[in-house]
Amino acid sequence: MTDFALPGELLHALLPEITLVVGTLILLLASSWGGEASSPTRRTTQFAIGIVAVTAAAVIMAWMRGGGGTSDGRLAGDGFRYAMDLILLLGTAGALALLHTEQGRTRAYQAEIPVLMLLALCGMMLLTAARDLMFLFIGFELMSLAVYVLAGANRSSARSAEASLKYFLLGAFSSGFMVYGIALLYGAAGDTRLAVIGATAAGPLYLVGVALLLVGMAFKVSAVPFHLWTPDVYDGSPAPITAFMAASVKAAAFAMLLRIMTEALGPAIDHWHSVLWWLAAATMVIGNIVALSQRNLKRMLAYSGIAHAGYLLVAVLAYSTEGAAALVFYLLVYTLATLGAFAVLGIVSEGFESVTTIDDLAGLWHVRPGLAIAFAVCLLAFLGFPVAGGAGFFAKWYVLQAALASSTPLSVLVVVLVVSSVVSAGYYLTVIAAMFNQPRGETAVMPVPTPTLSAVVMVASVVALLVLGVYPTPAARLAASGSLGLSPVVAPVTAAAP
Amino acid sequence: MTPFYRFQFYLFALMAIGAALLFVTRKSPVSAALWLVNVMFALSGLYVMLDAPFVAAVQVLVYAGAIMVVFVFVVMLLNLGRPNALPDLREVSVRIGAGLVGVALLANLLAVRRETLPSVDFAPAVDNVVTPVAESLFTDYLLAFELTSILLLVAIIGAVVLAKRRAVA
Amino acid sequence: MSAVRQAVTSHPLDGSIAEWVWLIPLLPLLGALINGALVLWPRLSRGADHSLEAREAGAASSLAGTRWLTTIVGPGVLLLTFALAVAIFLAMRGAGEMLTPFIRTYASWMPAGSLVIDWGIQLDQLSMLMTLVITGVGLLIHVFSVGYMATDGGFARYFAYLNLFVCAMLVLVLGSSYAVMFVGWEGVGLASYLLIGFWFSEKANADAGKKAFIVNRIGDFGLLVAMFLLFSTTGALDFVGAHAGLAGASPAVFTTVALFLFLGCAGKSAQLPLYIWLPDAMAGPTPVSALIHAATMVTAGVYLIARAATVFAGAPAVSLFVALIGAATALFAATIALRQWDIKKVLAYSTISQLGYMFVAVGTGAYAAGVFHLVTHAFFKALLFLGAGAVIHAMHGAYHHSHQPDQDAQDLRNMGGLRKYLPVTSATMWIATLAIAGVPPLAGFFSKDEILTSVFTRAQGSTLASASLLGLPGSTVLYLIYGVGIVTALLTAVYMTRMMLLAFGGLNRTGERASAGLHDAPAIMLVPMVVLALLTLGGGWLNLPELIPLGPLHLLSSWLDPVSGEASRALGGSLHLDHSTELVLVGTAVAVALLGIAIAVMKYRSPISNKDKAVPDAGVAALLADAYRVDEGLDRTVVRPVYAFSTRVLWQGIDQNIDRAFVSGGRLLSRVAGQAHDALGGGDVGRYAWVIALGVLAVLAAFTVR
Amino acid sequence: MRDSLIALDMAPWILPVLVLWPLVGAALVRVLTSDRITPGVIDSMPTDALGRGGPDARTLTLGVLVVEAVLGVCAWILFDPDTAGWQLRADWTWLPDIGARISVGVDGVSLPMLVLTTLLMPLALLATWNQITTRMSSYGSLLLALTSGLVGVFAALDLLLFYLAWELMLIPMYFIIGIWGAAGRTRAAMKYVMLTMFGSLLMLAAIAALYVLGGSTSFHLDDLLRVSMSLDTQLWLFGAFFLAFAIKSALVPFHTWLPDAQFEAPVIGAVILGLKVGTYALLRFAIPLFPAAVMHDTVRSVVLVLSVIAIVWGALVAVVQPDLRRVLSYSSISHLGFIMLGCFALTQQSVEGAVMIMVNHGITTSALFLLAGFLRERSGTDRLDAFGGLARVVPLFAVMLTLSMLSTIGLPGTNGFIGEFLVLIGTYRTEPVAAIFATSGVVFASVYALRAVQRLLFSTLDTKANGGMRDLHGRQLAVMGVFAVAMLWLGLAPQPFLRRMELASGALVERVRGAEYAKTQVQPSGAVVIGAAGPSTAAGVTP
Amino acid sequence: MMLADALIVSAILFSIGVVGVLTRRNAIILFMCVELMLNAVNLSFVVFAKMHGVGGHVFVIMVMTIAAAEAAVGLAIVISVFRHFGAVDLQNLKLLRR
Repeated sequence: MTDFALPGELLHALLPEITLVVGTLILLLASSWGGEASSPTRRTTQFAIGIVAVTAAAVIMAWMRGGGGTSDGRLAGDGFRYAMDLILLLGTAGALALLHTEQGRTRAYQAEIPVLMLLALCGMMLLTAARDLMFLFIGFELMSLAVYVLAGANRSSARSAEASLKYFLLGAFSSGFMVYGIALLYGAAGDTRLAVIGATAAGPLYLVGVALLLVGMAFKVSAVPFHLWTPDVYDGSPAPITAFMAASVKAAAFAMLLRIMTEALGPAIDHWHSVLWWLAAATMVIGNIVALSQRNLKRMLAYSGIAHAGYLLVAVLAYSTEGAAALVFYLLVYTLATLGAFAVLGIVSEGFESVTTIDDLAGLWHVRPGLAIAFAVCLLAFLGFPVAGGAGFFAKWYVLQAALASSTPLSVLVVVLVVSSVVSAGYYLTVIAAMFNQPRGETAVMPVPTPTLSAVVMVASVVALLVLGVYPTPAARLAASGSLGLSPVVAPVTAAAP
Repeated sequence: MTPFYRFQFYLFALMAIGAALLFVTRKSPVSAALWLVNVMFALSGLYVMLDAPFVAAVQVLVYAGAIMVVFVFVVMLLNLGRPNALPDLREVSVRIGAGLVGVALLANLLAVRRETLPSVDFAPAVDNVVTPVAESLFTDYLLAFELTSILLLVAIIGAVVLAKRRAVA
Repeated sequence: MSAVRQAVTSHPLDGSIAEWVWLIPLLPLLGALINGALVLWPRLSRGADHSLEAREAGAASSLAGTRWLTTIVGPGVLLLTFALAVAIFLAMRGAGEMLTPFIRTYASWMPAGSLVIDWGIQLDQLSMLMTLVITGVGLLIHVFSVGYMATDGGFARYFAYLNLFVCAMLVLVLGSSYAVMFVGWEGVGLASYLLIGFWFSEKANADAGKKAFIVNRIGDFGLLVAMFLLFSTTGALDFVGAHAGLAGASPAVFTTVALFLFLGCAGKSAQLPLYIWLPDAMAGPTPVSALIHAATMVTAGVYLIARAATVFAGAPAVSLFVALIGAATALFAATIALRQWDIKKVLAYSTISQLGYMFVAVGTGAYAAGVFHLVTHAFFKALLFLGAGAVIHAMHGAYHHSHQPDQDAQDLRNMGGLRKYLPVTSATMWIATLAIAGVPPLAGFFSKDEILTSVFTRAQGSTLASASLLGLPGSTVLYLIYGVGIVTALLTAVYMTRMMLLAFGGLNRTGERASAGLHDAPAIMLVPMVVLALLTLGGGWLNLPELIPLGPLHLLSSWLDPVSGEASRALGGSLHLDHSTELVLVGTAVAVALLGIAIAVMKYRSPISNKDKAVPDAGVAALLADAYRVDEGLDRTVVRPVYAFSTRVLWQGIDQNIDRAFVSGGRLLSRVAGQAHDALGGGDVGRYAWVIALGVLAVLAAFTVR
Repeated sequence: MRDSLIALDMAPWILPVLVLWPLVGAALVRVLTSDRITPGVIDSMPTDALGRGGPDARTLTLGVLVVEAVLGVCAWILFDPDTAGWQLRADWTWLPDIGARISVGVDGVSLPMLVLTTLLMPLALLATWNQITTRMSSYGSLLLALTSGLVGVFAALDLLLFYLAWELMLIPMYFIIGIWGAAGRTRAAMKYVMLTMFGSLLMLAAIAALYVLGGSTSFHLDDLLRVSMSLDTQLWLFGAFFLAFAIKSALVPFHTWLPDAQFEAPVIGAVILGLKVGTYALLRFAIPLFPAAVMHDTVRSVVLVLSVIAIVWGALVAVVQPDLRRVLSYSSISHLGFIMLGCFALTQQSVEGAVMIMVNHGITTSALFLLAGFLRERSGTDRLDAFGGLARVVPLFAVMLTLSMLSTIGLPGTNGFIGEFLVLIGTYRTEPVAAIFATSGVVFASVYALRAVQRLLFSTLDTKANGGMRDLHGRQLAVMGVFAVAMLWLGLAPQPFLRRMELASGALVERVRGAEYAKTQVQPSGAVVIGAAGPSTAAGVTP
Repeated sequence: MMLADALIVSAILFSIGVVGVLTRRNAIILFMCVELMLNAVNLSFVVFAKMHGVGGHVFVIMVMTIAAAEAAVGLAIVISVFRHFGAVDLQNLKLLRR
């Protein structure tokens, strides 16, 4: 007779997730309790931030306790999971704070939106933990479905609705490919566990499966040529949701990508290495070059995000512990910078019907120096500029180091990375030039006074970036221990990098 | 494996493919949806032949019976019953191109044929087809099962958030 | 200041007054500083005035108050220097034969690895002689200047520059190494630049200064390269060490060093083709022309070749080349001088021509003869310039008082009959004219004759005669040079007499109103002229040939023997002409001089018309009057093309286009990429799906197509 | 003096303080003072942005810089010229995980540059006192941050630290040009930053590669000097370093940003852009790290040819420039050619000469840019054709301009001569042809310098307004006096500098030239073992 | 033999689904094409379950659940879009572009 009870081991392994879900369900009930008249969204959001904090505590506890995986190898309990969880929680908390501000202004969001964000977070946390394609797929869909809805969260906005539909259709389309890939991998290995797949010889089924799986993940991390949705969706979605997508969704997708690559796709490294190489190169180059011509800030940040996906792919390509650590560190910095940037963006885009362009920032420094400086720091962090851009430099540094120290040194890719970074300076600096070098227009709208939570997010991000920019060691240690459990199952073959 | 079995197999296969082709070429959303239902029925037949009667049943009940009904319902709700003034299909050149892409895709996918698959016995195993699924579902994949509840919760909340009529402040 | 490094071996001059030699360049520098301070001080204390007139008035009154100080300090330091130089000279005479130079180093300047360059002074017979000439003639010219510049607003500035020049010139001749000499070399160039452009408000004057500096720099380029080669060959740059280090070096090294050195000399001493700056340099005040552009600075090239005699002795072909260039320059400039109307231009081309003579001398290894001519030329050419200065002073004053400031005070066609108005000037200038023409027993006769004789002697047989230049045997070249020298002597006599006749002979053409104001210069200007006239008269005694035993023979030659005698003999051999040949040569020279004077008298005896009615020159005469139109040609073939190349090609063509390409290329890239990318999707989800599908195909193909 | 400083135990902390003090000062200035807002903007200004009162930002900045200068002089005194290797070292753990250290130290090459920088900054600020009057708090703190970056570049021995300092210079400079610059400032600043970043990011990649090749344990120069690399690797990495430094120092053909940046920048920005950090870094890092690449025939030919082209090109283009500032920029490009030549000729004299030019350039060109600034301050322009005959009106200005220009063209007796002469005489020993072509630069230099002098100072005073122009006075005169003394002092008695450079440049030459022998003995694997002799040789041996 | 054929059928259906996505402009039909793709995948799962055991069946059930959830969300989105645009034709959805 089979024991259908929830095994203790599973409970143990999923303590943070269970904490989160239970909290979320309570919040859901509570939010519908209040009724519509009292506009419970902001309160819900505050509670949601609390839940995130509690979950973070749970994650830290679980990490400190150690060994939280399951014995059947379907759930990981390694540092990578917890480190990524913390980054995701950070991103979500920040996005919630921004939502709080946004709601205070627009009153466009329903109380269920923070709940959906927490549920999406649940899916993301599953992505960092799962070592089974089935769990990964469900987590992936959980996250995706929630985010599709979130993209359309502003029901009064046609742009939001359009973003939602575009994201949904393309997401479903690409996850179709992905699930087909999973099917083929299952067919090749006879099991959905990554470890088993990673121990399978790379036959035709396996290879086609890898290819399709790659496509699905490449879509989510918005790698070229699967990136076209990104600017539209970032543009149309409400700013806090865009921040959420840019920071957390991308981080979760990369966590999934890295885990699958490392644990399951070792046998096919010869095949996917060159493909991913080209994807990374194209992503960096096209993302940055197209961003040059953007005037709409959100679209610009979208392309910038695409380019960053390219940099992160380089870390994945390093295929080493250092690469994993670099990825974690990078995502942490990227999350911070994204939150900071969107915090500012939210404040300055107040009063604009649809889009905020670079021209709207002209002379910002002259009227609101604090906002301008914060935004500049975040942009410089994206750029990877040392000191002034804070930890952004070290993020790039670790990637470079990992790429060069990889068993197949990615010298050419490093050069592509570096050169495309220079291109990226072209648009980051244009924004900075607009803010600092131009006078404030006569008719320009004065930005609203900075709301408390936005200020907290902004200041915290900037300070964290700057401090880590001088002394990155704590974060680097976290990233390093966050990558320990993630050594490649199969030693990378000396693959032919183009 | 009996020839009849084999005949049936290919019959369902051809049915599925044919219905799918008709599905993608129909202009009317409703007829397209119905052809899709047809595909699903054919597939359900194939499932049965592939020793998956439970899945076949779920396919008919959930997929054809529930999901597709929702589709048709929405089509009707949005008053799309008749073909739009604008043709739903894209231009001929796009269609030809898409066909080519489809063929190329298929050619690539058929690389899987290089894999030597084990020959398995196709004698229908009548006994106890649901139990192994259930056991698997509630032991190894228990977590997945639980997660689907959250997934459905998301779907519900999502649908409510998006589709509920509400006076927006 | 104490000597840092003493010579190891003892020297006859140890402990003598020669230990004070460092004061020689420093005294004029002190003068320059004092005068400079006098110029700038009122500006320092009155910086806040806002109107130019107020400021200049204030400065002028302040300057007027300190004018007496300048009058004392300017010539005074020269007097002190000259006195010190004489004292040292006497000490040297008294010390007996001095075979090694007296060298004192005071501080390390540029030590870098094996390179040792010290601030050091080398006192030997050559530098002593040069010092005497510079300080002596310099003193006279300073005194003259006090009168000449009396009414000029830039009185103190003028003396500051002039003192600075003397300082630099003394550093040039006293420096113990090529590097220190180079400091003086460029320093005189700077002073010359400042003095040529002294009246900088006229654009032409400033242009002339600029041109002088730049052309000199072309020469300096050669000098620098010569130094580099010397250092890399010998590891030393001081004269003694470098020359010693050259022993045993390959002929190629000698040739190259000598050639590059000569480039430097040609620039400074206005030899072909770098002479072009000197005529323009006449834009400066006339005493400046006398001191810098006749007596001292322009002879620095001659000094340097004599100084580097060791180098040139090792490169006979280069020596021949030097002589040939010298001869060509002499003839070339003399022809131009024939048709010049500006009194200073005549003298300028004359100077170039005489410098050519000196180069003939040092080129043929007759270093003593070259230096002899240098000295006598310093006397008579300084005199000529001062005379010209007196004339111009008078003309200018006359025109000024008669309110005709637009009349050209330097044009010979405006002069005529000045003998009547300026008797002293006329007399002294005639002495100088006869000297330069080579009429015995004036100084010029002896020095020029010695040059021509030594050329002829060496043509008969010497190292030079047996060397070859561009395939021509050395003796042929030397005979050719001798012939050119004779022709030039004839021309010299012609153009100098012409100038004198036009200026002082015939009827006065200054004009009714102005001529009343013509009068001789004040005593302070005349006294130096008279002293120089005396020197011109007696200068020949410095180096009497055996043929004319009027006193102790070969004083100068034997004085210079420790410096250049060995090199001279190495190039020229020790052949002596017999007396009859020598007599014929002397006779020829004298005859040529007299013939030239006669020709000029014949031609210019009759009065010429005033400038306004003068018929323009035509044909060859016009070409000569325009100085062969070299400046115009250079402007058209070198200067303007270089400017155009810099502007059109390098700057606007390449630099700005690199720039434009960078900026607009970036913009274009971003725009094209943006548009192309939009074309890919353009907001249509269907197209996005297409791109995704194609991407899937590509990725799949990478996995499945082997 | 020196003994008392040593007794104070200053040596170990003087350099870290020199690097950090300006940063502290920047924070102080930013916190204690506020931007003075121009009246036009106040209307649209929220009250909190108007700021507080407090001390004058300029004065405070100057105070910080003066302290920095005093510390710089202390460093100069503490430095022992007769000791080889790094001095005044400080070495602290910074990022233990990757082995980066806060490691600073100076030798005879970096000390003059460092001290020059610390002295130049207060002088430049003083000379441009009234030229920038808006947002002075931001201005002062940016200036101080920039100083910190400059000093850091000269003091850093750890490559990561160096890179940080290197980039730290960039952002303040960007803002100084971009905010306080002239009309075309945004474009010029952008061009400057983009090009510099292009180079420095490639260099970053090369640093990463070098670090990984060295076993990923240390960024310290001494450790990296011991990394053995194949010739190909050296060539690639050297290429990246060289490109970075060539762009930064505006070597032809990467020079076009410089005239624009110096034209658009405020005067003080132009002065700082004139500091030769690029060539310093080349000499400190690129050349010793990759000796085989430096001695590679093709590399040498390319660099030498580029240097000579730069000398001639810069001078020729300077001849036809319409503005004084552009003339000066192009003259810098010409000078840069001499420096490059000296660095790559690699003889004792040429290297010392190159460092001398770097120092001299910092003095002379700064003086000239300040003078150009005075012109603009007085008449709003420095177009050459807007002036004429100024010598009559502003004689002190004229004297300074003439002196500085003469120094620029290397008149003996001024500082300019020393560097050029040493470079050329040293270069001639190994590369005679290049030296001869380079020497021709002295002719062209005189053309552009005298043209500018003549256009400005001489000819007739044709513009009436210029007649009322005010001569140098007070602050400006004092600053210029210091520059004049420095020019003459360095020209007549440069040995305090040369003496300090002697050991360091000798060691450099020996290290690189020594590699030439190793090249003839390529090991079977094709790897060239370099710097195997250990840190003592790397740090410098008495030649 | 038949397993391989079943896989081919799956691939064909999948390709037809993709072609459908590429040729349709109606959001709902586009979504149906995606459903066809999922169905094709399910067929593959069932085939592999025949080889490897019931894991494939579980996966099919999961896919169906997800498809159901997707349908709910997707159709909600479609309705929302319809409210704003009055149509679900993708060519009309071009607010978001440069």
